[in-house]
Amino acid sequence: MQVMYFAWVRERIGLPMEEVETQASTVQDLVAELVAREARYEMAFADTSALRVALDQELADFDAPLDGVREVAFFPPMTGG
Amino acid sequence: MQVMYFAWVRERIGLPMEEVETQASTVQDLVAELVAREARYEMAFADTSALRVALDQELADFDAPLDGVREVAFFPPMTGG
Amino acid sequence: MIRVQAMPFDPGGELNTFTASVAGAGAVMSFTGLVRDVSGGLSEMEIEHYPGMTEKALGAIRADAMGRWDLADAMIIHRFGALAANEVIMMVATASRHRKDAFEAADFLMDYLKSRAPFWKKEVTKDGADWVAAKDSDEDALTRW
Amino acid sequence: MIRVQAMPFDPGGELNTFTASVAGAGAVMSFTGLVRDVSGGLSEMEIEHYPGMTEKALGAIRADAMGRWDLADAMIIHRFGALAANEVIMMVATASRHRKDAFEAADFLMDYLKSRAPFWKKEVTKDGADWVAAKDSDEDALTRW
Repeated sequence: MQVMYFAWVRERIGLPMEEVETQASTVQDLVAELVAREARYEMAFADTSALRVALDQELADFDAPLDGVREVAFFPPMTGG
Repeated sequence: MQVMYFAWVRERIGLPMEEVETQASTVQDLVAELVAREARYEMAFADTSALRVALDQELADFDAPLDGVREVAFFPPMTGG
Repeated sequence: MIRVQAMPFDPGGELNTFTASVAGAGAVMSFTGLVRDVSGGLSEMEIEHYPGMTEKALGAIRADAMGRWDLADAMIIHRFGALAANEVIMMVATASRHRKDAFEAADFLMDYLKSRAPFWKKEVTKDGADWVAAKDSDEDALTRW
Repeated sequence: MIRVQAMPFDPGGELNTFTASVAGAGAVMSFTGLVRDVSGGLSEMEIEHYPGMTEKALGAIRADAMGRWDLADAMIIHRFGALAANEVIMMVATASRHRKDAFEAADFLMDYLKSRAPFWKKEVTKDGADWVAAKDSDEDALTRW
Protein backbone atom coordinates (compact mmCIF):
# COMPACT_ATOMS: atom_id res chain seq x y z
CA MET A 1 0.00 0.00 0.00
CA GLN A 2 1.31 3.43 -0.87
CA VAL A 3 1.10 5.90 2.01
CA MET A 4 1.47 9.62 1.26
CA TYR A 5 2.01 12.62 3.51
CA PHE A 6 1.41 16.27 2.72
CA ALA A 7 2.19 19.67 4.23
CA TRP A 8 3.32 19.56 7.87
CA VAL A 9 2.55 15.82 8.13
CA ARG A 10 5.10 15.27 5.37
CA GLU A 11 7.57 17.55 7.14
CA ARG A 12 7.19 15.84 10.51
CA ILE A 13 7.50 12.34 9.07
CA GLY A 14 10.28 13.50 6.79
CA LEU A 15 9.15 11.90 3.55
CA PRO A 16 6.39 12.41 0.99
CA MET A 17 5.43 8.77 0.48
CA GLU A 18 6.43 5.23 1.29
CA GLU A 19 5.36 1.69 0.59
CA VAL A 20 3.86 0.13 3.72
CA GLU A 21 3.32 -3.61 4.21
CA THR A 22 0.29 -3.85 6.47
CA GLN A 23 -2.62 -6.04 7.44
CA ALA A 24 -4.41 -3.06 9.06
CA SER A 25 -8.14 -3.28 8.43
CA THR A 26 -8.98 0.38 9.00
CA VAL A 27 -7.23 3.73 8.70
CA GLN A 28 -7.10 3.96 12.49
CA ASP A 29 -5.32 0.59 12.66
CA LEU A 30 -2.80 1.76 10.06
CA VAL A 31 -2.18 4.93 12.07
CA ALA A 32 -1.59 2.80 15.19
CA GLU A 33 0.98 0.68 13.31
CA LEU A 34 2.80 3.76 12.04
CA VAL A 35 2.78 5.47 15.44
CA ALA A 36 4.33 2.34 16.99
CA ARG A 37 7.28 2.61 14.58
CA GLU A 38 9.08 5.83 15.50
CA ALA A 39 8.73 9.12 17.36
CA ARG A 40 8.34 11.12 14.14
CA TYR A 41 5.17 9.20 13.28
CA GLU A 42 3.93 9.58 16.83
CA MET A 43 4.48 13.33 16.51
CA ALA A 44 2.74 13.57 13.17
CA PHE A 45 -0.28 11.56 14.32
CA ALA A 46 -0.46 12.97 17.87
CA ASP A 47 -3.86 14.53 17.20
CA THR A 48 -5.74 12.82 14.39
CA SER A 49 -8.65 15.22 14.84
CA ALA A 50 -6.31 17.79 13.22
CA LEU A 51 -5.73 15.46 10.26
CA ARG A 52 -7.59 14.37 7.18
CA VAL A 53 -7.25 11.12 5.28
CA ALA A 54 -7.90 10.23 1.66
CA LEU A 55 -8.28 6.67 0.36
CA ASP A 56 -7.46 6.29 -3.32
CA GLN A 57 -7.76 10.08 -3.60
CA GLU A 58 -11.18 10.40 -2.00
CA LEU A 59 -11.67 11.95 1.45
CA ALA A 60 -12.56 9.31 4.04
CA ASP A 61 -12.95 8.84 7.78
CA PHE A 62 -10.39 7.34 10.15
CA ASP A 63 -12.63 4.35 10.80
CA ALA A 64 -12.96 3.57 7.07
CA PRO A 65 -11.90 0.03 6.01
CA LEU A 66 -8.76 -0.39 3.92
CA ASP A 67 -9.95 -3.37 1.81
CA GLY A 68 -8.73 -2.94 -1.74
CA VAL A 69 -7.24 0.48 -1.06
CA ARG A 70 -3.97 1.13 -2.87
CA GLU A 71 -3.21 4.69 -1.85
CA VAL A 72 -3.66 6.28 1.58
CA ALA A 73 -2.85 9.95 2.14
CA PHE A 74 -2.63 11.89 5.40
CA PHE A 75 -2.66 15.66 5.53
CA PRO A 76 -3.87 18.67 7.55
CA PRO A 77 -7.18 20.39 6.70
CA MET A 78 -6.91 21.85 3.22
CA THR A 79 -6.35 25.52 2.55
CA GLY A 80 -7.07 26.00 -1.11
CA GLY A 81 -8.62 28.93 -2.87
CA MET B 1 -37.69 74.63 -16.77
CA GLN B 2 -36.14 71.89 -18.91
CA VAL B 3 -38.31 68.78 -19.19
CA MET B 4 -36.73 65.56 -20.50
CA TYR B 5 -38.23 62.29 -21.64
CA PHE B 6 -36.53 58.94 -22.00
CA ALA B 7 -37.27 55.54 -23.54
CA TRP B 8 -40.94 54.96 -24.44
CA VAL B 9 -41.99 58.21 -22.76
CA ARG B 10 -39.73 60.03 -25.23
CA GLU B 11 -41.16 58.02 -28.10
CA ARG B 12 -44.79 58.66 -27.15
CA ILE B 13 -44.26 62.38 -26.65
CA GLY B 14 -42.09 62.53 -29.73
CA LEU B 15 -39.22 64.59 -28.40
CA PRO B 16 -36.34 64.13 -25.96
CA MET B 17 -36.61 67.47 -24.18
CA GLU B 18 -38.34 70.82 -24.21
CA GLU B 19 -38.40 74.08 -22.32
CA VAL B 20 -41.64 74.39 -20.35
CA GLU B 21 -42.94 77.63 -18.86
CA THR B 22 -44.88 76.60 -15.80
CA GLN B 23 -46.01 77.73 -12.37
CA ALA B 24 -46.71 74.12 -11.31
CA SER B 25 -45.77 73.65 -7.69
CA THR B 26 -45.31 69.86 -7.74
CA VAL B 27 -44.39 67.19 -10.28
CA GLN B 28 -48.01 66.01 -10.27
CA ASP B 29 -49.18 69.54 -11.16
CA LEU B 30 -46.67 69.70 -14.01
CA VAL B 31 -47.91 66.35 -15.31
CA ALA B 32 -51.50 67.68 -15.21
CA GLU B 33 -50.46 70.71 -17.27
CA LEU B 34 -48.69 68.58 -19.83
CA VAL B 35 -51.56 66.09 -20.08
CA ALA B 36 -53.96 68.99 -20.74
CA ARG B 37 -51.91 70.02 -23.78
CA GLU B 38 -52.21 67.18 -26.28
CA ALA B 39 -53.18 63.53 -26.66
CA ARG B 40 -49.55 62.40 -26.94
CA TYR B 41 -48.84 63.70 -23.42
CA GLU B 42 -52.03 62.13 -22.14
CA MET B 43 -50.90 58.84 -23.63
CA ALA B 44 -47.42 59.09 -22.16
CA PHE B 45 -48.69 59.96 -18.68
CA ALA B 46 -51.76 57.68 -18.69
CA ASP B 47 -50.35 55.62 -15.81
CA THR B 48 -47.86 57.53 -13.71
CA SER B 49 -47.38 54.50 -11.45
CA ALA B 50 -45.49 53.04 -14.44
CA LEU B 51 -43.25 56.11 -14.55
CA ARG B 52 -40.32 57.49 -12.62
CA VAL B 53 -39.29 61.12 -12.24
CA ALA B 54 -35.94 62.74 -11.55
CA LEU B 55 -35.51 66.34 -10.36
CA ASP B 56 -32.13 67.82 -11.23
CA GLN B 57 -30.91 64.28 -11.90
CA GLU B 58 -32.01 62.80 -8.58
CA LEU B 59 -34.91 60.33 -8.32
CA ALA B 60 -37.96 61.94 -6.72
CA ASP B 61 -41.66 61.34 -6.05
CA PHE B 62 -44.58 62.71 -8.04
CA ASP B 63 -45.68 64.83 -5.10
CA ALA B 64 -42.26 66.47 -4.77
CA PRO B 65 -42.18 70.30 -4.99
CA LEU B 66 -40.60 71.97 -8.01
CA ASP B 67 -39.17 75.03 -6.24
CA GLY B 68 -35.79 75.84 -7.69
CA VAL B 69 -35.75 72.76 -9.92
CA ARG B 70 -34.20 73.38 -13.34
CA GLU B 71 -34.41 69.93 -14.89
CA VAL B 72 -37.28 67.44 -14.68
CA ALA B 73 -37.01 64.04 -16.36
CA PHE B 74 -39.71 61.43 -16.91
CA PHE B 75 -38.95 57.84 -17.80
CA PRO B 76 -40.05 54.24 -17.27
CA PRO B 77 -38.46 52.09 -14.53
CA MET B 78 -34.79 51.67 -15.31
CA THR B 79 -33.32 48.51 -16.80
CA GLY B 80 -29.58 48.85 -16.40
CA GLY B 81 -27.02 46.17 -15.70
CA MET C 1 -13.75 54.09 -11.24
CA ILE C 2 -16.94 54.79 -13.16
CA ARG C 3 -17.16 54.82 -16.94
CA VAL C 4 -20.17 55.31 -19.22
CA GLN C 5 -19.32 54.91 -22.87
CA ALA C 6 -20.60 54.00 -26.32
CA MET C 7 -17.36 52.27 -27.25
CA PRO C 8 -16.79 48.57 -26.70
CA PHE C 9 -14.27 47.69 -24.01
CA ASP C 10 -12.14 44.68 -23.17
CA PRO C 11 -13.32 43.00 -19.92
CA GLY C 12 -10.14 40.95 -19.57
CA GLY C 13 -7.95 44.01 -19.97
CA GLU C 14 -10.12 45.94 -17.50
CA LEU C 15 -9.92 43.07 -14.99
CA ASN C 16 -6.14 43.01 -15.20
CA THR C 17 -5.81 46.79 -14.90
CA PHE C 18 -8.18 46.82 -11.93
CA THR C 19 -6.38 43.90 -10.25
CA ALA C 20 -2.98 45.56 -10.71
CA SER C 21 -4.34 48.73 -9.08
CA VAL C 22 -5.45 47.01 -5.86
CA ALA C 23 -2.22 45.38 -4.71
CA GLY C 24 -2.78 43.75 -1.32
CA ALA C 25 -6.48 43.15 -1.80
CA GLY C 26 -6.34 39.37 -2.20
CA ALA C 27 -9.87 38.92 -3.56
CA VAL C 28 -11.11 40.35 -6.84
CA MET C 29 -14.64 39.71 -8.15
CA SER C 30 -15.92 40.64 -11.56
CA PHE C 31 -19.31 40.48 -13.18
CA THR C 32 -19.75 40.91 -16.91
CA GLY C 33 -23.18 41.31 -18.49
CA LEU C 34 -23.64 40.42 -22.15
CA VAL C 35 -26.44 41.00 -24.63
CA ARG C 36 -28.65 37.91 -24.72
CA ASP C 37 -30.59 37.06 -27.84
CA VAL C 38 -33.60 35.72 -25.95
CA SER C 39 -36.02 35.71 -28.91
CA GLY C 40 -33.48 34.23 -31.29
CA GLY C 41 -33.97 37.09 -33.76
CA LEU C 42 -32.23 40.03 -32.14
CA SER C 43 -30.87 42.59 -34.62
CA GLU C 44 -29.53 44.80 -31.89
CA MET C 45 -30.04 46.03 -28.38
CA GLU C 46 -30.25 49.77 -28.01
CA ILE C 47 -29.28 51.15 -24.65
CA GLU C 48 -30.50 54.65 -23.90
CA HIS C 49 -29.24 56.56 -20.90
CA TYR C 50 -29.53 59.94 -19.19
CA PRO C 51 -26.18 61.68 -19.64
CA GLY C 52 -25.16 63.45 -16.45
CA MET C 53 -27.57 61.61 -14.20
CA THR C 54 -26.04 58.26 -15.19
CA GLU C 55 -22.58 59.26 -13.99
CA LYS C 56 -24.03 60.69 -10.77
CA ALA C 57 -26.11 57.57 -10.08
CA LEU C 58 -23.20 55.21 -10.73
CA GLY C 59 -20.94 57.34 -8.57
CA ALA C 60 -23.47 57.28 -5.74
CA ILE C 61 -23.98 53.50 -5.99
CA ARG C 62 -20.21 52.93 -5.99
CA ALA C 63 -19.72 55.25 -3.00
CA ASP C 64 -22.51 53.44 -1.15
CA ALA C 65 -20.77 50.08 -1.75
CA MET C 66 -17.40 51.48 -0.64
CA GLY C 67 -19.03 52.63 2.59
CA ARG C 68 -20.85 49.40 3.34
CA TRP C 69 -18.03 46.93 2.70
CA ASP C 70 -14.31 46.76 3.32
CA LEU C 71 -13.26 47.36 -0.28
CA ALA C 72 -9.93 48.34 -1.76
CA ASP C 73 -11.81 49.58 -4.83
CA ALA C 74 -14.93 49.13 -6.93
CA MET C 75 -15.34 49.70 -10.65
CA ILE C 76 -18.38 50.10 -12.91
CA ILE C 77 -18.25 50.32 -16.70
CA HIS C 78 -21.54 50.56 -18.63
CA ARG C 79 -22.08 50.98 -22.34
CA PHE C 80 -24.88 52.74 -24.18
CA GLY C 81 -25.87 52.84 -27.85
CA ALA C 82 -26.50 49.95 -30.25
CA LEU C 83 -25.08 46.57 -29.23
CA ALA C 84 -25.18 43.20 -30.99
CA ALA C 85 -25.91 39.82 -29.36
CA ASN C 86 -23.10 38.65 -27.06
CA GLU C 87 -21.52 42.08 -26.88
CA VAL C 88 -20.48 43.17 -23.40
CA ILE C 89 -23.00 45.62 -21.90
CA MET C 90 -21.39 46.31 -18.59
CA MET C 91 -18.87 45.17 -16.06
CA VAL C 92 -18.55 45.51 -12.31
CA ALA C 93 -15.44 44.64 -10.33
CA THR C 94 -14.72 44.76 -6.61
CA ALA C 95 -11.56 44.13 -4.63
CA SER C 96 -11.19 43.42 -0.95
CA ARG C 97 -8.99 41.72 1.62
CA HIS C 98 -12.01 39.48 2.25
CA ARG C 99 -13.78 37.39 -0.33
CA LYS C 100 -17.15 37.90 1.38
CA ASP C 101 -16.89 41.67 1.07
CA ALA C 102 -15.91 41.48 -2.59
CA PHE C 103 -18.81 39.07 -3.29
CA GLU C 104 -21.51 40.96 -1.45
CA ALA C 105 -20.43 44.33 -2.82
CA ALA C 106 -20.52 43.04 -6.41
CA ASP C 107 -23.99 41.60 -5.82
CA PHE C 108 -25.14 44.93 -4.33
CA LEU C 109 -23.69 46.94 -7.22
CA MET C 110 -25.55 44.77 -9.72
CA ASP C 111 -28.85 45.08 -7.85
CA TYR C 112 -28.59 48.85 -7.69
CA LEU C 113 -27.35 49.21 -11.25
CA LYS C 114 -30.41 47.33 -12.44
CA SER C 115 -33.01 49.59 -10.81
CA ARG C 116 -31.28 52.85 -9.90
CA ALA C 117 -29.05 53.72 -12.83
CA PRO C 118 -30.87 55.54 -15.68
CA PHE C 119 -30.44 53.05 -18.50
CA TRP C 120 -33.22 51.65 -20.68
CA LYS C 121 -32.86 48.69 -22.99
CA LYS C 122 -34.72 48.23 -26.26
CA GLU C 123 -34.63 44.97 -28.17
CA VAL C 124 -34.80 45.35 -31.93
CA THR C 125 -35.81 42.31 -33.99
CA LYS C 126 -37.00 42.00 -37.58
CA ASP C 127 -40.56 42.09 -36.19
CA GLY C 128 -40.10 45.43 -34.47
CA ALA C 129 -38.69 46.99 -31.33
CA ASP C 130 -39.64 46.51 -27.69
CA TRP C 131 -38.50 48.24 -24.55
CA VAL C 132 -37.34 45.73 -21.96
CA ALA C 133 -39.72 45.94 -19.00
CA ALA C 134 -38.31 46.28 -15.50
CA LYS C 135 -39.08 43.29 -13.30
CA ASP C 136 -40.76 43.69 -9.93
CA SER C 137 -38.14 41.27 -8.65
CA ASP C 138 -35.40 43.77 -9.59
CA GLU C 139 -37.00 46.41 -7.41
CA ASP C 140 -37.65 43.87 -4.64
CA ALA C 141 -33.98 42.85 -4.72
CA LEU C 142 -33.05 46.24 -3.25
CA THR C 143 -34.81 45.40 0.01
CA ARG C 144 -32.06 42.84 0.64
CA TRP C 145 -29.57 45.59 1.42
CA MET D 1 -12.57 23.51 -17.50
CA ILE D 2 -10.20 22.57 -14.69
CA ARG D 3 -6.51 23.44 -14.66
CA VAL D 4 -3.87 22.85 -12.00
CA GLN D 5 -0.52 24.33 -12.88
CA ALA D 6 2.74 25.74 -11.57
CA MET D 7 2.90 28.36 -14.32
CA PRO D 8 1.44 31.83 -13.92
CA PHE D 9 -1.65 32.58 -16.00
CA ASP D 10 -3.38 35.70 -17.25
CA PRO D 11 -6.77 36.18 -15.52
CA GLY D 12 -7.95 38.77 -18.07
CA GLY D 13 -7.09 36.50 -20.98
CA GLU D 14 -8.77 33.56 -19.24
CA LEU D 15 -11.89 35.66 -18.57
CA ASN D 16 -12.12 36.65 -22.22
CA THR D 17 -11.57 33.11 -23.49
CA PHE D 18 -14.18 31.77 -21.06
CA THR D 19 -16.67 34.50 -21.97
CA ALA D 20 -16.21 33.86 -25.70
CA SER D 21 -16.90 30.16 -25.13
CA VAL D 22 -20.28 30.69 -23.44
CA ALA D 23 -22.13 32.68 -26.09
CA GLY D 24 -25.71 33.22 -24.99
CA ALA D 25 -24.98 33.06 -21.28
CA GLY D 26 -25.50 36.74 -20.49
CA ALA D 27 -23.92 36.70 -17.03
CA VAL D 28 -20.27 35.89 -16.33
CA MET D 29 -18.76 36.00 -12.84
CA SER D 30 -15.11 35.68 -12.00
CA PHE D 31 -13.21 35.44 -8.77
CA THR D 32 -9.45 35.88 -8.64
CA GLY D 33 -7.47 35.11 -5.49
CA LEU D 34 -4.10 36.75 -5.01
CA VAL D 35 -1.25 36.17 -2.57
CA ARG D 36 -1.63 38.60 0.34
CA ASP D 37 1.39 39.70 2.29
CA VAL D 38 -0.42 39.78 5.62
CA SER D 39 2.70 39.98 7.83
CA GLY D 40 4.39 42.53 5.61
CA GLY D 41 7.47 40.36 5.27
CA LEU D 42 6.40 37.58 2.91
CA SER D 43 9.24 36.14 0.83
CA GLU D 44 6.97 33.67 -0.91
CA MET D 45 3.92 31.53 -0.55
CA GLU D 46 4.44 27.86 -1.29
CA ILE D 47 1.40 25.96 -2.40
CA GLU D 48 1.61 22.20 -2.08
CA HIS D 49 -1.00 19.94 -3.65
CA TYR D 50 -1.82 16.30 -4.15
CA PRO D 51 -1.37 15.57 -7.85
CA GLY D 52 -4.15 13.37 -9.13
CA MET D 53 -6.49 13.93 -6.22
CA THR D 54 -6.46 17.69 -6.89
CA GLU D 55 -7.78 17.28 -10.41
CA LYS D 56 -10.39 14.77 -9.24
CA ALA D 57 -11.54 17.04 -6.39
CA LEU D 58 -11.77 20.11 -8.62
CA GLY D 59 -13.62 18.12 -11.25
CA ALA D 60 -16.10 16.85 -8.66
CA ILE D 61 -16.66 20.34 -7.20
CA ARG D 62 -17.21 21.76 -10.69
CA ALA D 63 -19.62 18.95 -11.61
CA ASP D 64 -21.51 19.52 -8.38
CA ALA D 65 -21.92 23.23 -9.22
CA MET D 66 -23.01 22.43 -12.78
CA GLY D 67 -25.70 20.15 -11.36
CA ARG D 68 -26.98 22.57 -8.73
CA TRP D 69 -27.22 25.71 -10.86
CA ASP D 70 -28.26 26.58 -14.39
CA LEU D 71 -24.75 27.16 -15.72
CA ALA D 72 -23.45 27.37 -19.26
CA ASP D 73 -20.01 26.55 -17.91
CA ALA D 74 -17.73 26.77 -14.89
CA MET D 75 -13.96 27.09 -14.81
CA ILE D 76 -11.35 26.58 -12.08
CA ILE D 77 -7.65 27.35 -12.46
CA HIS D 78 -5.39 26.84 -9.43
CA ARG D 79 -1.64 27.25 -9.19
CA PHE D 80 0.84 25.40 -7.04
CA GLY D 81 4.52 25.99 -6.27
CA ALA D 82 6.26 29.15 -5.06
CA LEU D 83 4.33 32.41 -5.51
CA ALA D 84 5.27 35.98 -4.64
CA ALA D 85 3.00 38.59 -3.01
CA ASN D 86 0.21 39.79 -5.33
CA GLU D 87 0.63 36.87 -7.72
CA VAL D 88 -2.58 35.23 -8.82
CA ILE D 89 -3.18 31.96 -6.92
CA MET D 90 -6.43 30.86 -8.49
CA MET D 91 -9.40 31.88 -10.53
CA VAL D 92 -12.98 30.69 -10.73
CA ALA D 93 -15.44 31.74 -13.42
CA THR D 94 -19.08 30.85 -13.96
CA ALA D 95 -21.48 31.68 -16.77
CA SER D 96 -25.25 31.51 -16.76
CA ARG D 97 -28.36 32.98 -18.32
CA HIS D 98 -29.16 34.21 -14.82
CA ARG D 99 -26.97 36.43 -12.70
CA LYS D 100 -28.13 34.72 -9.51
CA ASP D 101 -26.99 31.31 -10.71
CA ALA D 102 -23.60 32.66 -11.79
CA PHE D 103 -23.17 34.41 -8.41
CA GLU D 104 -24.21 31.55 -6.18
CA ALA D 105 -22.24 28.97 -8.14
CA ALA D 106 -19.05 31.07 -7.92
CA ASP D 107 -19.58 31.46 -4.17
CA PHE D 108 -20.13 27.70 -3.83
CA LEU D 109 -17.03 26.88 -5.89
CA MET D 110 -14.91 29.11 -3.66
CA ASP D 111 -16.29 27.58 -0.46
CA TYR D 112 -15.60 24.05 -1.67
CA LEU D 113 -12.21 24.90 -3.12
CA LYS D 114 -11.15 26.24 0.26
CA SER D 115 -11.92 23.10 2.27
CA ARG D 116 -12.24 20.23 -0.19
CA ALA D 117 -9.45 20.65 -2.71
CA PRO D 118 -6.10 19.23 -1.54
CA PHE D 119 -3.98 22.37 -1.48
CA TRP D 120 -1.90 23.57 1.46
CA LYS D 121 -0.37 27.01 1.77
CA LYS D 122 2.88 27.83 3.50
CA GLU D 123 3.97 31.38 4.15
CA VAL D 124 7.72 31.92 4.05
CA THR D 125 9.14 35.05 5.68
CA LYS D 126 12.67 35.94 6.73
CA ASP D 127 11.72 34.67 10.21
CA GLY D 128 10.76 31.22 9.01
CA ALA D 129 7.94 29.31 7.40
CA ASP D 130 4.42 28.62 8.62
CA TRP D 131 1.65 26.48 7.23
CA VAL D 132 -1.56 28.48 6.88
CA ALA D 133 -4.12 26.98 9.27
CA ALA D 134 -7.58 26.13 8.00
CA LYS D 135 -10.30 28.21 9.61
CA ASP D 136 -13.28 26.60 11.30
CA SER D 137 -15.36 29.18 9.45
CA ASP D 138 -14.20 27.71 6.12
CA GLU D 139 -15.52 24.29 7.10
CA ASP D 140 -18.70 25.84 8.51
CA ALA D 141 -19.27 27.69 5.23
CA LEU D 142 -20.01 24.35 3.53
CA THR D 143 -23.17 23.91 5.60
CA ARG D 144 -24.66 26.80 3.62
CA TRP D 145 -25.05 24.59 0.55
